[in-house]
Amino acid sequence: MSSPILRVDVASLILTHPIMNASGILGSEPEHIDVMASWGLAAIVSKTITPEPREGNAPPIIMPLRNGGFINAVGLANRGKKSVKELCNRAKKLGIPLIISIGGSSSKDFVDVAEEAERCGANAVELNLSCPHTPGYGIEIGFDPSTVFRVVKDVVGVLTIPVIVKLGLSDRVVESAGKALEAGAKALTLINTIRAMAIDVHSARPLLSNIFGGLSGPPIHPIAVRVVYEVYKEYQPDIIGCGGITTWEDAAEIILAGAKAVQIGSALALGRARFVVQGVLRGLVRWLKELGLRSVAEAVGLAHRR
Amino acid sequence: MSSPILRVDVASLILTHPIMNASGILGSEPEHIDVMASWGLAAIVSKTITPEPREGNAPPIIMPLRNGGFINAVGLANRGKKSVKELCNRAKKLGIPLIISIGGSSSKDFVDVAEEAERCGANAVELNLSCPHTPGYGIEIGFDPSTVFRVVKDVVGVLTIPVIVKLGLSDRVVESAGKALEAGAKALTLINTIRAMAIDVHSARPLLSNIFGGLSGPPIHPIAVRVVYEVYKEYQPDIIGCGGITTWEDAAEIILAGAKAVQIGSALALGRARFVVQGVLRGLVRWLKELGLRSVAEAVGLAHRR
Amino acid sequence: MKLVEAEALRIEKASKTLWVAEFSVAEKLRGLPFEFAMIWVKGVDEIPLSIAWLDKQIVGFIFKIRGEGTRALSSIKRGDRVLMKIPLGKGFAPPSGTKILLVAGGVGIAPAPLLAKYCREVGCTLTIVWGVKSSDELCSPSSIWLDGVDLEVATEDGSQGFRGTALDLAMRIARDGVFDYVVAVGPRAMLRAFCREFPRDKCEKLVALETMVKCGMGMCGSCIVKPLPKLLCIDGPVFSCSEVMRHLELSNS
Amino acid sequence: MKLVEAEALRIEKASKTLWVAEFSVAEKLRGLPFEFAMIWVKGVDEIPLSIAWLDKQIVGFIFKIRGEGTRALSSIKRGDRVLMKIPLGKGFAPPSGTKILLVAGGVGIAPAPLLAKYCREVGCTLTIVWGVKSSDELCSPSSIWLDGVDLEVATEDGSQGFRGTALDLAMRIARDGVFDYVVAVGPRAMLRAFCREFPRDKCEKLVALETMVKCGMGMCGSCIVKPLPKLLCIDGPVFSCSEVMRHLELSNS
Ligand SMILES: Cc1cc2nc3c(=O)[nH]c(=O)nc-3n(C[C@H](O)[C@H](O)[C@H](O)COP(=O)(O)OP(=O)(O)OC[C@H]3O[C@@H](n4cnc5c(N)ncnc54)[C@H](O)[C@@H]3O)c2cc1C
Ligand SMILES: Cc1cc2nc3c(=O)[nH]c(=O)nc-3n(C[C@H](O)[C@H](O)[C@H](O)COP(=O)(O)OP(=O)(O)OC[C@H]3O[C@@H](n4cnc5c(N)ncnc54)[C@H](O)[C@@H]3O)c2cc1C
Ligand SMILES: Cc1cc2nc3c(=O)[nH]c(=O)nc-3n(C[C@H](O)[C@H](O)[C@H](O)COP(=O)(O)O)c2cc1C
Ligand SMILES: Cc1cc2nc3c(=O)[nH]c(=O)nc-3n(C[C@H](O)[C@H](O)[C@H](O)COP(=O)(O)O)c2cc1C
Ligand code: FES
Ligand code: FES
Repeated sequence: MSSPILRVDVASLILTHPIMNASGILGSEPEHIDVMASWGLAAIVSKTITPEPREGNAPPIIMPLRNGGFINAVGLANRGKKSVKELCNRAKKLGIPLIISIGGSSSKDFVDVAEEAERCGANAVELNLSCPHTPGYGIEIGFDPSTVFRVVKDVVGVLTIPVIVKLGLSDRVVESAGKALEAGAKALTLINTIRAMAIDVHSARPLLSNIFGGLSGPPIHPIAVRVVYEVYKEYQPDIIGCGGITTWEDAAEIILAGAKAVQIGSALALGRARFVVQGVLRGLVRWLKELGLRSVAEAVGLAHRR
Repeated sequence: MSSPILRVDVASLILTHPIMNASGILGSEPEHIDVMASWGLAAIVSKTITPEPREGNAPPIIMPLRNGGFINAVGLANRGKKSVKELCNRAKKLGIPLIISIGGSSSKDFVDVAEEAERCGANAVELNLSCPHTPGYGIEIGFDPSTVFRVVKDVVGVLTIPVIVKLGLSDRVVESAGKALEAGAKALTLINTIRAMAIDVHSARPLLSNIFGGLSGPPIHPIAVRVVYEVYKEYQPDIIGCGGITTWEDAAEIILAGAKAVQIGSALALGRARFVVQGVLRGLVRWLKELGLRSVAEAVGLAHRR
Repeated sequence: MKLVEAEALRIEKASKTLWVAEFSVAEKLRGLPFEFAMIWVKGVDEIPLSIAWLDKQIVGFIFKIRGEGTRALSSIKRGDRVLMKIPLGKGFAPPSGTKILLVAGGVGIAPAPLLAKYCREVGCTLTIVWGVKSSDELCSPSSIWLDGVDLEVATEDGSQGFRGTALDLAMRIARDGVFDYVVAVGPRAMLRAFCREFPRDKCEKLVALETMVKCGMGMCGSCIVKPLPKLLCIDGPVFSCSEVMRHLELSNS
Repeated sequence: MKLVEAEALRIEKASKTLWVAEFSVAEKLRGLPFEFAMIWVKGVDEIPLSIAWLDKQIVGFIFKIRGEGTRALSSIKRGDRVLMKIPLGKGFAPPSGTKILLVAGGVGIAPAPLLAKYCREVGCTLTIVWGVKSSDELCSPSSIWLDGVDLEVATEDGSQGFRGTALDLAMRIARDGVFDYVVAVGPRAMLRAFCREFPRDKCEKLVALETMVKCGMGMCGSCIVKPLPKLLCIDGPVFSCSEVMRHLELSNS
């Protein structure tokens, strides 16, 4: 049997394989794009870019946890809209697809950065409607399906490049997903970090300067798989699965739940990125062969089959 | 310095120390009460009891996960209202406080079992408004603050023993907590498992017969700490912290966030219960001494201090 | 306890009533006699089976088809995978130098090979009495890893070995020999008779029970050995006759 | 990398400008020369500091007060606890048998003790040149675990040892000796001068850089060594002069 096809088409993008980074792992500086290009990703997602520069929070901003996950409150540190051009130019030079992640506190903010992204030649935008720890910049938007609809509609209205919408865990995530699709989103990225907190027991102080942060890594994987499954079941849209993916099994699981592509965040930390990407790809190939499938596409959503 | 005081008063109950089991670890049969009494718990929480007996789901009902947690969909298996008397009698015989956990799909259901619990001499009831995977019996109730209010109000109206309300993770958990307190809840148990899913990648099938299940264990601990912190910040009520508590540090963290007592679920599995309870208690004593605190009560909510 | 993927090496009918399932697993497993596994026959059921044998990365089971789960297990093919939680329970590990008599009724032979291996390793003397209705229910010792073990057979119809039940034969053997432990495993009626009738003077009398195991991890409580405050999946499945006598009498199957 | 609780054993002013902080940790740590830690002085700040020494469960740092974080660190007391991510970075582990010259400016002496220990263990020859403005900035070798190390001192005012900068002295020493690696660590201006002026004929020239380390784990990207596509917290802090020359020239501090 010939080797299974890793190529996937997601959100109208043709990717050589299903793995990209999750937004927020590097991605705010052009040099980051070079670093990430060396990891073997099929596409790069930028750090979430807001119209204006943001300093972000003071350290500690990211902490490893006893449960194998991480908690972070970077605070959407980025150099603002003006950095989009540099990021796009670098990606173009390297010949790697770039998705600009966008954050904002209003429709206008999203439109503003999205237009810049299209102008600069980004391959797609990902609207981050789900940062769980930056007041006004996130999950409040994703919580409310009608706000999701409005923001996505406004952005889709002015762009020709694909719009991906990133949602986090919420009570009505399936409904929000539906609204995003209805408003014209080409794909959904599911899920963001989950609002959490860690306290140092010796000093009785919150671990992060921001007090609250987002939980990422293996702890959230079964929740991400669930959200992907529920949304896929309802609409069968293009889904980019995200949350705790570390091994090929994690990726396989979320693909079976309905994801066409995956984003890896935390597992890329500590210099392990290249190894992790390679490991996941090799494992997926072996697994597809074992199952007798000819492509990743054939595995998408298979867990729904009765 | 004399040894710190472990005794806590929570929901008008006086407990010799802050540790009880989380509902659903045994607790549906009188013999379970004997088993649990031997673990050294300060109080026992029964399995969630519904008015009518429930068979529960077919195995697999509980699976260990790669991320160190468990996923379960026991399906609220219990012998119904009629089992309350036996449970209460056994606990009385053993001289250990018993909290009857109650599940239902309507106010009437909750009232029905709650009245039976009071009649049979239970020390308190815990309303499970948060089972994330049994349709009609859970999280839908906890999601909606006004439903929470109504159910709690109805139960409080007919009881003299304390009513504890168990909520799960939801967008408006702080609001639901407020409504539960407003309706007369004496304490809140935070949190239940989080709706999740695991798929066997070799067979492409959901791991649980029920497809969805609740994620428990260390993965959810930072989320539980966050919810406890947010609710404590708002109302400073009596909180029983629950979610991923395995070591004394996990317990200390959730106490600092605002919990007066803790419930341990998953960590009691696999025959480790006695060891875990003892380990947590010893660790808490050492820790309180290190911090120069005279009692658990003094540590409650300390992370809020600026 | 680990959750492991296991790949079927051999699933075969070993006698009129018994099946053998042998798997390879990716990691080395350890297990004591009478410990068991929860086997998830994917998408069908999760069922508890005693570990029959275990040698590094090979694990085997002996089972009887009772319902959907065991039927599904009998119909998987070489190369198919199952998931198993293994090992579960407390097992039974007699001290070295002791003499053990195992009284197995029917599929109760399942834990025998692992016990035999354990006894060889730690230096216990093991005699196995295996009783079945008729000789066509027996399997060849080599197919179930029982080569070279002191195995005495009883058939109710006398078609092979001793004519009578396993218990009858065991009582006869016990008359001549001295045993430190006598362990019975088989149908509940046999266990009840064993606990009642087997002379207990010089030995400790034990039984391997079955209750409804749903999680195998001490969480759901369904395996409670009523009226004892003991969980089969944590404290068992081997219990002394004295502690489970009432349990055996209460249950009517 | 581990996140460990560390208990302060000794926090003291070791010279006019330098402080020493020594901690005990519950588990044995390992670290290579130039690896560093992120120290969370609780509730204040998290700051990167080179591991100065490391011996089983004792870890030491040498630091200069620059702002809030370092000030907070200087004011903790014996018995206080901090949290640290340790070890971070790639470190610098020269092959055994090589000859190394370390050119340290001011607090650049921080990684020296661990490098000295490493060299003793693997069999490298190490010469350290330590330059400061004036002798009151020096600390006693024993207080910073530098006993018995070949340590040459340069003071700009000539108050002790060679009169001049560390770089001046290092160039003089290099004239007579042959080194496989020359590593400079200190203020950016010194590193720039070193990379420009130090004769590179026979040796590999390296510098230990500082950039803004915010997470230490390769996630936030703030430590990027522009215009290189390298993260200091993953690939550094030691780089060859040739690769970071442009970085040193671009930055104007
Ligand atoms: C610790 C232990 C070890 C066992 N070892 C073996 C063994 O080595 N070989 C063997 O053939 N059988 C063994 N059994 C019994 C075996 O688990 C059942 O035969 C099997 O679960 C039946 O499942 P089924 O789906 O085929 O039948 P079902 O249709 O589910 O039930 C058929 C019968 O099996 C009983 N049963 C069903 N499920 C369970 C369960 N989860 N736990 C206990 N009993 C159940 C029921 O009471 C019923 O009488 C063991 C049981 C236990 C508890
Ligand atoms: C890998 C590495 C190893 C280091 N080793 C040592 C050492 O062993 N001893 C020592 O005294 N210093 C060392 N430093 C520098 C030390 O991290 C800073 O002095 C410290 O972070 C300043 O924090 P502050 O809160 O006291 O000052 P701030 O008020 O925060 O800042 C004062 C100055 O320090 C710089 N700085 C602040 N934060 C950082 C940061 N996170 N990373 C880099 N620079 C920063 C700023 O640019 C500013 O110029 C090292 C830096 C790095 C990157
Ligand atoms: C340090 C860090 C920074 C992040 N920053 C962003 C961000 O800027 N925008 C965004 O949409 N998600 C951000 N995330 C969330 C990730 O993109 C991802 O959704 C989440 O971490 C779950 O994936 P993981 O478990 O693989 O890390 C960040 C995550 C981490 C750990
Ligand atoms: C097997 C199992 C069964 C459970 N059954 C119930 C239940 O009947 N009622 C309930 O309120 N919570 C139930 N829970 C949730 C626990 O009480 C607890 O809220 C959750 O597991 C988080 O705690 P842990 O991480 O310590 O397990 C169950 C959890 C598990 C693992
Ligand atoms: S089977 Fe669940 S407790 Fe034993
Ligand atoms: S400090 Fe965050 S990537 Fe290096």
